[in-house]
This record gives sequence, structure tokens and C-alpha cells, in this order.
Amino acid sequence: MKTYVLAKFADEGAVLSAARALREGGHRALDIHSPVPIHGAEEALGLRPSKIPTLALLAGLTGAATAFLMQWWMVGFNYPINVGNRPPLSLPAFIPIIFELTVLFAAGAIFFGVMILAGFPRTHHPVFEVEGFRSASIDGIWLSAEVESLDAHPMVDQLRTLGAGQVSIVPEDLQVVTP
Amino acid sequence: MSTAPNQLLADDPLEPYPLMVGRPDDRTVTEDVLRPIWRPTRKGWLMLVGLGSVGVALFGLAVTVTFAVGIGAWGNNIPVAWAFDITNFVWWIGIGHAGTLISAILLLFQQRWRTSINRMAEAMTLFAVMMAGAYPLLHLGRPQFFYWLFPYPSTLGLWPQFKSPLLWDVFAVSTYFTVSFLFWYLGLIPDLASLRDASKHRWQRMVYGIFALGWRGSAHHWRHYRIAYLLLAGLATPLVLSVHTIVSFDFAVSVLPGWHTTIFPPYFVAGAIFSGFAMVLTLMIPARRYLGLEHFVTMRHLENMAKVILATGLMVDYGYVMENFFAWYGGNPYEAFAFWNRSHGPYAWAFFTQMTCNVLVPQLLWFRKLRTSVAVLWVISILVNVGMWLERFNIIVVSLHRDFMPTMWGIYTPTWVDWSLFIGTIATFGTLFLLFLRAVPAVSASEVKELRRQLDAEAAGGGTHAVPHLSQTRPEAS
Amino acid sequence: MSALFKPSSNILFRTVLFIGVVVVLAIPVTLMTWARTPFGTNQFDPVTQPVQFDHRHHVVDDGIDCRYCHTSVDRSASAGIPPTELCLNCHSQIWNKSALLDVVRQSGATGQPIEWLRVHRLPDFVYFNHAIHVNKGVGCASCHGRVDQMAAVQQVAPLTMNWCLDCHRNPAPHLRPPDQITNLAWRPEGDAAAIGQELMKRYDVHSRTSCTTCHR
Amino acid sequence: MPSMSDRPSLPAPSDGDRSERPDSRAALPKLWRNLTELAGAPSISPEEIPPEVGELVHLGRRGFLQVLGGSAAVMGLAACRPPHEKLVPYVHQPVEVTPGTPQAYATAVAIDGLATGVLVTSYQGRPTKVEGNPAHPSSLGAIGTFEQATLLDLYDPGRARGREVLGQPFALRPFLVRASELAASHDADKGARLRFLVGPSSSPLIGDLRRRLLERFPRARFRTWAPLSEDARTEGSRVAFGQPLDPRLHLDKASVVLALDADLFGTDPEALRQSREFTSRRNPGPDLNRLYVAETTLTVTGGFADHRFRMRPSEVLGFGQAIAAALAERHGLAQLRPLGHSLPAGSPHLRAAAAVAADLARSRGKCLVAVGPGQPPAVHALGHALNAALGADGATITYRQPVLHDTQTGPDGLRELAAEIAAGQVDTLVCTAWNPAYSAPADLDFGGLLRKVPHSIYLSTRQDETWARCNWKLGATHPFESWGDARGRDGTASIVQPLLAPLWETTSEAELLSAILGEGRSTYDQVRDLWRSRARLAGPAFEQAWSAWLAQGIVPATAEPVVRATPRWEAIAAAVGAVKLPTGGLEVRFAPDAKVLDGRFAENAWMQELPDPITSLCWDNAAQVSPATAGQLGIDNGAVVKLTCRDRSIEAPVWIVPGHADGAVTLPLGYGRATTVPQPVELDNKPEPLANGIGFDAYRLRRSTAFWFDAGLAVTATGRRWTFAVQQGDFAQEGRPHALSYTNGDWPKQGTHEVEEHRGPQPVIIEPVNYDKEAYKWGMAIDLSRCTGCSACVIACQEENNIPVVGREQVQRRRQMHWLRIDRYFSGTAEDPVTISQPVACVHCESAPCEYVCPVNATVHSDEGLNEMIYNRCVGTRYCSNNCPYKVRRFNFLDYRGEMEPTEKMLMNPDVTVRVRGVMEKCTYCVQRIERSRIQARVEGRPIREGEVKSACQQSCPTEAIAFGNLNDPTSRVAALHRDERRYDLLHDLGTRPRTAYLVRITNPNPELT
Repeated sequence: MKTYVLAKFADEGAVLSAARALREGGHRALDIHSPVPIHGAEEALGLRPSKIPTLALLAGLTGAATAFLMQWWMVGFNYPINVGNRPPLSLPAFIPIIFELTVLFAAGAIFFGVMILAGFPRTHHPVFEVEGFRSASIDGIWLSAEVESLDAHPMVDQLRTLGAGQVSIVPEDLQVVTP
Repeated sequence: MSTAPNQLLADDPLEPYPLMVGRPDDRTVTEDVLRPIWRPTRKGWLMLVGLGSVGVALFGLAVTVTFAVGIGAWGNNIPVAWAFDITNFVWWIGIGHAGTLISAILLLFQQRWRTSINRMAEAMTLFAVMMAGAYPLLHLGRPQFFYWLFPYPSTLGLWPQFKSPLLWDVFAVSTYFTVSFLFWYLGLIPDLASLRDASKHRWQRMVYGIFALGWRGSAHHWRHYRIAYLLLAGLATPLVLSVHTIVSFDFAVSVLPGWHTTIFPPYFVAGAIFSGFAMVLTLMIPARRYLGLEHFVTMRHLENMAKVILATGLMVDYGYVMENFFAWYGGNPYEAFAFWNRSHGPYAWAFFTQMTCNVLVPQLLWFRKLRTSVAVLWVISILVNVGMWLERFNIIVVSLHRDFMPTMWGIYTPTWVDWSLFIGTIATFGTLFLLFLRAVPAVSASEVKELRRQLDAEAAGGGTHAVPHLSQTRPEAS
Repeated sequence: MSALFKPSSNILFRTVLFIGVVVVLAIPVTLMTWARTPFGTNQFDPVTQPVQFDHRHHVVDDGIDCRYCHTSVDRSASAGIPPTELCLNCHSQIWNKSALLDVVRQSGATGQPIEWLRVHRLPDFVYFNHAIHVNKGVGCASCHGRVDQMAAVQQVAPLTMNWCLDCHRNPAPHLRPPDQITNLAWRPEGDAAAIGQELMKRYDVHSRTSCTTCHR
Repeated sequence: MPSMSDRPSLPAPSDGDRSERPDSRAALPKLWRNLTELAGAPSISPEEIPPEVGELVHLGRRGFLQVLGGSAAVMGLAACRPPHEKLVPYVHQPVEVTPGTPQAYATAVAIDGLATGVLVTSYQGRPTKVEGNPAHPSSLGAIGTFEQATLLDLYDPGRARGREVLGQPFALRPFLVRASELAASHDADKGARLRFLVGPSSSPLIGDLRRRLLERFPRARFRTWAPLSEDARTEGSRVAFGQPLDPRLHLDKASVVLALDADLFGTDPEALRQSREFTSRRNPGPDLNRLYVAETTLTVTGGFADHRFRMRPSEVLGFGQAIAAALAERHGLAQLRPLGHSLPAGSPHLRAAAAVAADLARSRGKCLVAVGPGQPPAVHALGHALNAALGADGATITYRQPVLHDTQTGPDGLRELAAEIAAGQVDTLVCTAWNPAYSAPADLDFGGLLRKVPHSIYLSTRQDETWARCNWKLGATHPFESWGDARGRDGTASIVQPLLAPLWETTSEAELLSAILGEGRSTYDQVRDLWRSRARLAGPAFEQAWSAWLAQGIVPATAEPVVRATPRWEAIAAAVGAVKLPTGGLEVRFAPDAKVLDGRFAENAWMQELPDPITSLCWDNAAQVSPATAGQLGIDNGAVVKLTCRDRSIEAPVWIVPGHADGAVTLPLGYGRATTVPQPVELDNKPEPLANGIGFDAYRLRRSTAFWFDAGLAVTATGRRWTFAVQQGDFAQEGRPHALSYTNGDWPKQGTHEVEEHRGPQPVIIEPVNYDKEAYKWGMAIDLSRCTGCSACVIACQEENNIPVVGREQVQRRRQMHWLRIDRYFSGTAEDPVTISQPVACVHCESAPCEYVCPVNATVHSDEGLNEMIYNRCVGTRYCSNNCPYKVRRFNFLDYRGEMEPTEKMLMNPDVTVRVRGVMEKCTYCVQRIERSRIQARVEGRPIREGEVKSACQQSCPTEAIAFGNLNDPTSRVAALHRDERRYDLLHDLGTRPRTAYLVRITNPNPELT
């Protein structure tokens, strides 16, 4: 039985300290929403560094290998043709395409990496149920906590004490409660 | 929004103009940036789009004629087998490069003045590359077989010829377009979310909501997003260089005097940035006015771009000097003639116009008075575009029309179809840009917000490091 | 419920995206596959000719050699389609009343030729030459299949450039002794590979893959 | 060449209906009818439409491909097809036909009555290529532009057809009746009011018909008319020897040749043989011959000469006399004294005359003097005298009886006829001469007079000016469609045999004449009977001889015997003394045009698009003037001027030709056709008359009394301008080593090592592929010492390789399609330039720049090192052309073929793909011929023999300047030439390793004149 508790904070410092406090209190399922990246958020929420760079590297290498093997097999092995007296396997001539495919594969991996790791597309999320949450992409700074429905109200109080402004509960049935 | 007169000039004598006029809060920034999308359509915009559509129609007509009649509808001949088609291709590709340069390279170098102009520049890149991409397809004698340029397993058992620069072009241009698009779209997502949340009409919110993909500004999003954005920038930077290098290979690997030159790659890249920045100015000067965003796109931005134009212009001039010097010093009679012919042959007019626009005119930018005058800047930027188009014309047509065998020398005269295609692409490009201004934020709201935080921090004396820049992605040890 | 999208929208959105991607990828793949299917290559499509000519009967029952009708197969680019008079050589004597042969007799009488339908067609820019293949040990069956088992002739080989190249790159397996060229049923006895190699030498086969071998 | 001997000569069938046009119908009907049916025409029964027209017009495009009897068809690249196309075999297969394999038939093409033996390649009854007959003395295996171009005329849908009498269309049979009625009406006065105007003819058949006609109509008269009449030449020999004799030059025996206004290698009827004989001694060394040319217009002969003296037409006589004088005074040829007359002091040619005389005197018996038909009889007589005095007679020049039926073919006869018509003494004029209304001298107003003739019968292949003015109009049969015979200049006879039945309802000259005789016999029978009696053979013996003649293309031992000619010195002196030449003002010279001759090829697209060998103009003629004269007149290229001469005037655009004589204007004949109308039949795409609206008509200025040149010409600028279609960009070498030339003196000392740097290996990073191990390594060598620039190879290439014609406007856009072009360079002064012509086609670089830039492998190398162009792979990026330093690649900018008429498709060579719009093309070294020979050879289990594969250009070349063959065969001629010390590579420093090598041109100037 999952329930989301959303709390709006006045400034970045407040939300960070609240997040830290809650983590110390043993809450792991926390998230911070803000129109711009908040420095320290990852640390406050204890997020590990992104896997994107590794993905990009692997994809890039794959691209390079693909490009080279493709050209080598096609013109060097499958149908070698005498083109203007140049040897079928002229590596320098392969470089441009090797490079381009490296970039193409890496870029693709990066973009779709974000899509998958960030769970896009996800047009609906319980937090969207809170009308006020619309400010999260404009100027609002929010903290969301995912709790058992029974723990929702205690969490509300805790957040209040941590200096939250408006607090809302989004239960399973998505009927927003604003205590 | 609060704009006190004393904030119009920063105190730094070297950087007299501020990056941002005033210190609008997040909501104001969002409103200022999104206002042009919400506000009712204006007459001027409509008229421009109408004009553009006429050009698009012209483009469509010219394309139809070309496909129906064949390349014979153009002025191309033997010896001048490439003319307006490839000239325009190179010109458009070059223009595109400025966008990537601004958004990627300036990002890597942590140039803050990129922040409020990169969105427009990237859009320009996209549209320019689209226009460029049209020509390689159009210029084929048998466009219905364009797919033979891709390495797919056909029943012929035959593959493309990987030694041909044209094939490299196919890969370079398609990669370039894809990456530029991903980069642009990724940067757009947070603003699309703002549009989703801030727009009035439900249908607007729905549409933008779909494209926002469900962005929640969550810390989980941001941590992937920031590194992804940075890495894409890191990839786009060498890509941009490679693309125009490969374009220059189309000429450099040939045996033709005037084409067969080793300095082409750097010289082409410099030229590309040169013309690209000029095009950015040409578009941005009216755009910032129309959008009412003079306080985000300030004189500082314009002046910086003017400086880049001046710098790259000098690199291009160096290229001119060198290629002519080597033509003379190299002692190859064919080479020497090719360059002599540019300034003394039937196309001398093109050569001297090019020199005026690319060598003389940019020198005006040495003077702050001139480079900080919006009107002057705009005129100069247009002249540079003209000059750079003529440079490609001179390289391609003028080198071809008189090569090794005097008996096969000839003259190239464009037909109405050539002109229509050229004008048509410009119109299509302009129309797309106008639509872009109406559909999405022309300035990245989220990045402006960040910038403001940085500026605030600086004002508070904390220095840049107090507020992290996008490029700093690792959480500091706690 | 104040959210912009319903919870179901997530599934919907992702499904649509997925389908979109699949379709985009599927189109070229389908085309490439189709080009290799018999539909793409016109294989295995028995053609009904104006005259119900049965190769089975003439080849097997009567044991007529291919070259009796396709006279120029070993000395010209074209194998040659038999003129009406050739049919009538026999059929003026035998079956000279058969209704099946009305068309032939009419053609002979009026001088209007029989309009056969082409079964094996190469593009106009391909210059295939029967003589060189036949003289270098490529049997009729190699390209035309077991015509002696066809009521109506059909194209059995794909006749794609790739298919031509396969043999031009490695002709040995497709060679047969001179006296077996028109023997549609011939199978190599013993070590096929060895036989192929031996015939390569004997015929002095130089199959080429240069473009102008077939395209001029 | 496959022998002709197995060719069936079917007897004329007896059934009346067939015997209408027995010659053609009889000889080939089976083949032909099958051919058309073969083509899968919709089954239309012959009754529905006239057989000659219908079957063909209904022929589908795909249809014709099936003519190939089921072999892979020819045309169209992106071939998307209906399911199961038709495959239509013969009903009765002709014995000599093997589907998919061409035959060569020997016949002859006669221009102005003089035959050149040819071999015609034919695919199942479709002639596709005309080549020279090595057995024929006027061809020696070479073939000229005009002979080849006749093939295009054959298939031209615009040809005249049908029979029209006083506005009524006539089928053949009724026409025969009508004609015999008309003839009968002349019996009463024995044909006193019957006149014939025929073209020059040497045909024994026609001669026989003429004889019989004159037997029946003793008072009728035959007149012969040729716009390029050689009357002056005949007259000259009559003056010199008292009888008309035909001089024959043996240039292979002459070390020194003086040509007085004689275009020996250009438009001369014997140009092929003369070129071959002269260049046979064009090798560096002591044996190298020398050519002096004195002329007005720069011709291929003048451009090829070692010394060229430019002078007005009227000055040639004086120059000849000066030489005579010098020979008489200084070299003891006293008999020339009365003819001699030294040049006035200050004449530019004083030194020249002396030096030439000395040179001639030095090489007595090994020299000759040739005089062109454009010079008056006196000059010819002088020439004969010089030859006699120099001992040339019998050694380097021999005399024969002329072979033409009428020795008089010029304006005099025409003038008399005109007078008779004007006097109303002609009721019936039978005109088979080519277009007299257009080509007759202006002062005769022949066109106007024609309307006065009650019955003017005109037989023509074109609906031309004369057609419009006659009331009996007959479409003429093409020589390739009918039986006949003709004789070469030396008298050697050839049987002219049809290659296919007439494409349209047409009549041949023999048919017309025998119709007037009231005879119904087929021409086929007439020819055979005539030759049976001439050969005094009968039965099988004759049949054997007959088929042998057909196979060889000549009837042996029919050449005219050489006659001894003794000059009559007094008569010559008198003539030379009495001659009155027009003088004063500018001189105008009328010249045959290198493209349309006298205008009869004006409707021939190949000839129209052929660049003039000197000016490179196509689709045009121009008033040619020298730079100096142009300067004095204040005119430049393209200026339209008004030319006035003896109260007649025309307007013409000017083209400045370096080396043209000052004070003279050359007007090429044959252009300015305004009245040729297209054939009024239902064609899918009506052919526009090609010659309309281009060029100007020089005949309007030509007078019967000043036939070849005149004086008193006034030139005034009109201020208007004309844009020419010029195929060559620049005529200067710009100091580049493209066409190398040395004098015989400089060559061994200086030239040999200078040429070194233009051949041999170039340093390269990658070791180039070595082709020496291949069985064949095809290569070409072009000897600039031999190339006269005659352009025969250009047409040969066009004919062999299905090269389209693009038209005037496209040429102006520089989109001409010729795979082989002839570059001509002028060097030295604009007044006396050195001219050199250099044929350039794809040189098949081993390290080809075009190949590595093609993104789709459409142009690559074969295992034997050919630079292959695969049209069906080409997507048309045109990158290869940009990167081709020789600029020999051609691009199909538009759909240059369009929808072809059925007959136009018949012309296509089925061995060569017809290119579509948007693909690149270029010289392939005639790879289709290589592959055909290869397959032939390998089927026979032997290697390809030297000379078995000939490129079309090589085969046509009169001077054997082009050699092609296997470089890996050390004994081949091409290999030898590649080893020659004169060999060099074009643009050698680019390291392209071309397979086509050039040989330095060696000239042999007279040291006294340098």
C-alpha cells in the first residue's frame, strides 16, 4: 500500500536539510523536485552516480567496431573491387565512417539511456495529482516521500516540523488529501 | 520584472554589458520566456510566415521540376557538373555548425553567455542541416536510387564504395542531424515541462505534456540529465569538426586545381563557424526584439558573437592568403592558373565581392561602437553570409569551369530552377524558424534560472563555485 | 483526480512508441526480405503458353535433345526459340489433326508467329550469353532446372545478381562433362568437388566478376 | 567479317501483286515480315494497313528488342516490366540468321556518283553500323563521316515517302501506268520536250537505262547537276590532254606534295584513300614526306600541312605560275617557261614559291601537284603541266577515263536546261538530282522555272525546296533498301544490295526510269541481267560469281585502265594566258561544308552535331574571315553582316578563323534551309526539320559564271548578333603539354629527351596493380603525326555506341555527348597558326581519379584494367566528371532519347545499353566488341587474335592514327607504339597511368622556309 506525501519548501537549503533528516530517520524512498538542479540533492538523497557515461563508452566502442567490421567485410572480403588502383582495404578511407558511427551510437545510447534510467516516458505519476505540484517546473521546490498509507500522517507531521509549507497526501486511490 | 537603470551596465570595463538585465525571479523568467508562445499571433509574424510559405511553394515547384525534367533543368554542364547544388549544400552545413558550437563548445568552456542563445542557435542548426540535406538528394541524376548509398544487403550483392567522400558525407550529415536533434530535444524537456504546467489551455498542456515525457524535475531525473547533456556536448564538439572536415574532403581528395588542397579542413571549419555566427546574428537580432527578450539576450551576447565572427573571419582570411601563396609558391602551373583565374577570369566579380564581404567588412568589428550597434551588426552579418556563399561558389564553380583541358573549358549560368531552389531553401528555413519561435521557448528558461542563481551568488560575493554549474555533476563529499 | 493524464496513459504512450519504432524498422527489412522471396524473383510461377507445349513429353517420352529446338544455344548469345516450321517438321506428320496444335498449324499457314510468353527474363542491361556458358560446361539444368519435369515451364532460379555471382565466384560445383550438358538429370558420380576441379582445368574456365562481363 | 556468300538471293516471285516492288519485296520479304511480326506487333492482318508503313509504326518499343530472337534485350535501364513479355520467334527462320549474332553485308555508298565500298553490320535485318570495305580501293577499310551518316538517314522518320501526281496519291501499280502514259505522250516527237535532270552517276544499271531511254526518245536530253561539280577539273584535263581524264594521285609514292586549293583529306571524294596513302609515309626520318598547301580557307589538309600558304582564291594561279617560272628558270624545266610568270615584287609568297619549286625539282618523279575543284580549268591545266614536267605522270599520278556518265555536271548544263524551260520547250522534266531548286546558282532562278514545267517529276528522300515546286513527287528509296550498282572513282564496280525491305512506300531511281521506259521488271532482275551480260557468264558460273561479288563488295577487274596522257603545252599556255579571274574588293569563296557537304546532310542529326574539324561549330555555318580582315571590317565573332556581291546580298554571322586568307570570305554551302517540311504522317513525335532556322544560304550569292569564287564582295555590319554552338572551349594550349609537336629536324636531337618526362612511371605511395600477368591488357595509341582531324572516328563512335544527339541549345549549354572529341589547338601567330588536332576519349587511367570518388561503385576497374562504366549502377552524382582531368565523361542531363520512333529504335546497337536520363557515360574501349570477340574466341578455345578486336574509332580511321589492342602481346601494333620513342602520356604528371598513349606529331618543314 504505497502513498505519496508531498511537501513544498521555501528554499533549497530547507529541502536539503529536510531530506537529510528524513534519511537519518530511516526513510529511503525520498525525492526532491525543482525547476533547476539543486546542488547537493544527490548527496542528500544518497543517489549513486549515473551509469550514462559507462553506457556511452560501450556504445561508442560498439559503433567503432561495427563501422570497421562492416567496411572491412563488404569491400575487403565480400566483394573486393579494384577502385582506381587503390587496395580494397584502405584503412585511412575507413576512418571517417568509423568516427561517425562511434558518435552516432554513443549519442543514441546517451539519449535512450536517459529515457530508460529516468523511466521516460511517464506522463502520469501520483505526484501530478497535487495541483500545487505544477509549480515544481516553474519555481516550486518539493520533497516527495513514498510511505505505507498508515505512515502517511506521521510523515506529514514530521515534514511540517522540518519546515515544509503546504503538505499533501496522495493515497493509492489518488484522492489527494490536504490535512 | 524589476529592471533598475543602474543594472544596465556592469562595472567591469572589459565586460561592460551584463549577461542579464535585472534579476527576475523564477516565475518571472518562466513568464517572460513563455509569453511569446501564449500571446495571440501577431500580424508581423503572420506576414513573414505568409511570405515564407510562398518561398516554400517556390521550393516545391523547383523540386518538382528538377525531378520531372532532370538535372538538365539546372545550369550545370560538363565541365561544371556541380554548381548551385553543392554550393548551397556546403553553405547550409556551415551555417548549421555555429549552433552546435555555441551549445556544445561554449558549454564545455563554461561560457555563460551561451545560456540564453543556445536554444535558438540549436534550432537554427537543425533547420540548416535539413536544408543542406536536401541538396545531396536533389543533385542526384537518379534520385530514386538514393538508397544505393547505404550499405544494406541487396540482391545485387554489391556494396557502396567506402573510399568516396560522398559516402562519408552520407554518414556524417545523418549523424550530425541525429545528434543535433537529440541534443536540442534533451535540452528542451524541462521547458516543455514548464509549458505543460504553466500553460492556460488544457489542450496546450496535453500537447506539451506528451513531449515533456512526464518530466518531474526530480533529482533522479536531473542526475542522469545533467551528465547526459554534458556528454552529448562532448560528442557534438568533435562531431562538428568532423562533419565539415568531411565536407571539405569532397574537394580536398580530388585532383582538381583549386580543390586539391591540404588546408581545406581547418579552413572550412573556420569558414563554417564564421558564416554560422553571422546567421545566428541575422536571426537573433530581430528575434530578441520580437520576443521582447532583450534583457536575456543582451548586447553582451551580440558583442561576443561579433568578436567570434571577427576572430574566425581572420582565420578564413589566413586561409585565403595561404592557398594563394601556395598556388604561387608550389609552382604547379595548373594550380597557379586556377587561382589566377579566380581574380582574372569571367567570375572575377564573384571573387572580389567575396573578398569585400569576408575580408574587409568584418574588420569593422574591431570598433566597439560599430559592433555594439545592433543595426550595423545586422547588416554586417548579412554581408558575411553573402560572402561565404560566394566563397563556396568560387571554390566549386570557378575551379571547375577551367581545369586541365582548355578545350573543355566552359561557362556556368544558373537557370530559374537553380535560383528557385536557393531562395526556396532560405524561405523554408526562415518559415521553420518562425514556427519554432511560436511553438517552444526560444530561450532556455531552466538554464536562465540557473544563470540567475549563479549571478546572485557572485553578487553575494560567493564567486562562481558557490552555485554549481551544469558541468559540475559529482556531489561533493559529505 | 487533477492530474493531466490518466495512469493508463503511461502504458498507452509506451506501447505507441514501441509500435512506432517497430514499424520504422520493419519497412526496410520487409522490402529486403520480399526481394528474396519467390514473389520478388518470380520463381515457381508456371506460365501458361498459347500452345500447351509439354517439355516432359518431348524431353522424356520422345527423348528430344534441348538443342533440337534451341538450336543456337551453343553458338550464340540467344538459345533461340524454335520457329513454327520446326514444330511442323514433326507435327505435319504426327498429331497433325490434334486440336492442341491448332495454333501451330495456323501460324504455319498464315505466317503469323506464335507469341510465346517469356519465362526467364533478365534486365535489359544484362548481357547473358548462352554459348559461352554451354561451351564451358554449365548445363541447362543449372539455370533452368528440371524442365523435363515441368508441365509448364517455370523459373526455378532466382536470377538475381547475387545468384549469378555465386557461380561466377565458384563455378566448379556447377560444371559437368560436355556430353552431359543437356542431360537434365545428370548428377556427378563420386567426389563432386574433384570432378568440378578437373572440369575447371579441362574447360579452362575463367569466370569473371568484372562488371563489363555482363553490363555494357 | 562473316562472309556474304551464304546470303540468299531469292528470285522475284511471279505473282502479280508481289512483283509491284519486286527488288525489295522479293529479296527480303520473308525476313522482313517475320522481323516485324517478330517484334510482337499487335496481331494486325496486313489488309488493315499498308504493309510498308503499318507494321513498323505499330511496333512497340519493347517489341524491337525481341527482334534479337530472345536474347537479353537492349534498352532502358530502370527496367520495370509487365509480367511475362512476348517472345516471338520466326515462322521460317532465314538460313543466314542466328538470333543474337550480327551479320556483315558488303555494299557501296555512292556520293555524287562515286562509290565507296562499305560493310554494314546487321542484326536480324536491322543495319546498325557502316564500316569501310578493305577490299574497296576508295575505302581501304576506312570510312568517312558522310558514308556512315547515311545510316541515320535510312531510319529517319522524316524521310519523304509515297507517290503524288498532281496532288493525287498513287500506289505503285497505278503510278507505273500513269508514268508510261506520260512517256507515251512523248513518243510522237521522240522526246524533244522530255528532259532529265539527274545527279552524277557511275552506275552501269542507270547507264543502261539511260541508253535505252535515249533509244526510245532520241531527242530527249540528260543533264547532270551537282552543286559540288568538278567540271573545272574535267575541263582542265580536256585543255591539257585534249580529252577529259580523271587524275588519280598516288600520295604514297610522293615525297613532296603541293596542293593548290585542294582539300585532299577533307571533302575530296578520294579523301579516304589519299589520307591513307599520304600518312603511310608520315613517320619521322629521311622517308618523311612533305606537304605544301596553298589555300584560302583553313581546311583539315591545310592544318595538316608542313607549310601552308594562305592566299585569296584568285592568287593561286599566280602562285602556281611563279613556281612554274622558278622551275623553268632555275631548275631547267624549259617546257614550263611559257606558263611561268614570276610573282610581283613584295608578294608575301616570293620565298615560298622559290623554295617549293626547288623542293619539287629536287624530288622529280617523287613529287606531285594537286589542284582542287574550286580552281578554274587553267590552274588544273597548269597543274597537269607541272606534273608532266616534274615527271610525276605515271609515277605519282595516273590518268583514267572518268567513270561518270556525264563528264559535265556543273552550271553550264543547268544553264542550258534553264533556258529551254524558260523558252517553254520542256513538257516533262524528270528530276532525280539532289534539290536543284535550292542548290542551283542564284542567277538561274531554277526554283522559279520549275513551276513552268507542266510535268515536273521529282524523286527525293526529302520534302525539300524542289519537292515544293514540282507536281510529281516521289519519295526516294534509300540505297540500303534497294538493289543497284555503282563504281568507285577508279571504276571498280560494286553491287549495291539492300539490307532490308523499304521501310516506307518509296521509289528508286532505277524504278522511276524503267517506269518511264514502261518496263515492269524488278531492279533486282535488271541488275543481274546487266551483270550477267557484262560478265559474259551464265547459269551456275554466274550465280557463283554473283555471290562472290556480293560477298566481296566489289566486282573484280572492273577498274578503268590507266591511259597515257600527253600534255599539249601550247593549249595549256594559251589557257593559262587567257584566263580571266575576278578581282577587286573582297573575294568570296564557296566551300563544301564539313558537316552537311552541299546541304544534302542538313537533315542528318549526327552531321549537324559534329563539330567542324577547324572551327568546332556545330548546327551552323558561318562566314569565315581572317583576324586581320575582321579587324579592318570592325567585326567580331557572332556579328551578323550583310554580304553583297554583284547586286545580290545575304546576311550571315561571322566566325574569325586563324589562318584564313586576308581579303577573302569563305561561305560554306548547304545551310539556311527554311523550307524543309516534316513528313506529314502520323508519328508519335513529329520530327522538326533539323536544318530550319540555322545558318545562312550561301547559294543565294553563287552565280553560274562565278561558280567557286568571286570578287567585289562588300561586307557591312548589321549590328545584330548570333550565338553559335561551339563545342570547343579554348583553342590555345595555354602553354600546357597536351598535343606535342616537333619538326623532323628538332625531333631526334631535342624532342626525344624532352618527351621522356611525359612518360614512364610516377612515384606513388601504393604499388599499382600489375596487369602484365593478365591474358589481355587493352590499350590504345594515337599517332598525332597521322591524325588529320577528319572526324570520321567521332561519327563511328556515335554510331557504334548509341550516343544520342542533344541539339543546338544543349550544345550551347556545353552538354554534348560525343564520347570521342577531337581537340584542335592553334599555336603561333593568329595569321599563320600551327594547327594540331588531337582525338581525346577516355584514356582508361589505371589509377583512375574518377573511380575512387564514386559512392556506389558505378565506375571501377576490370580485371584487365579497363575503366568500366556501369550505367545501371550510376546514380548520377557527377563527381567522377569533376574529378576527371581529361573531362571525357558525359552526363545525360535530360532524357536525350525521348520516345523513339520504331525506326529510330532499329538503329540502336543491341550490344550497347541505351542510357537513360541521369546517368554518366563515357568511352568504354568498345568493350562490347571485346566481350563478343572474347566469347567467340573462348568458344573456339583459342586466344583473341591481334586485330580481331577493333574499336569503332580505330576501324573508321582513314590514316590508321588510332591503334587498339592487347598490350600484353608484344607483337601487337599498339604495344609497339607504346614502346615507340615518340610515345607520351596526356597529363602524365598526374600519375593517372593512362592506357591510351599519344605519339608526338612530327612535321617536316622545308629548312629553306624556316
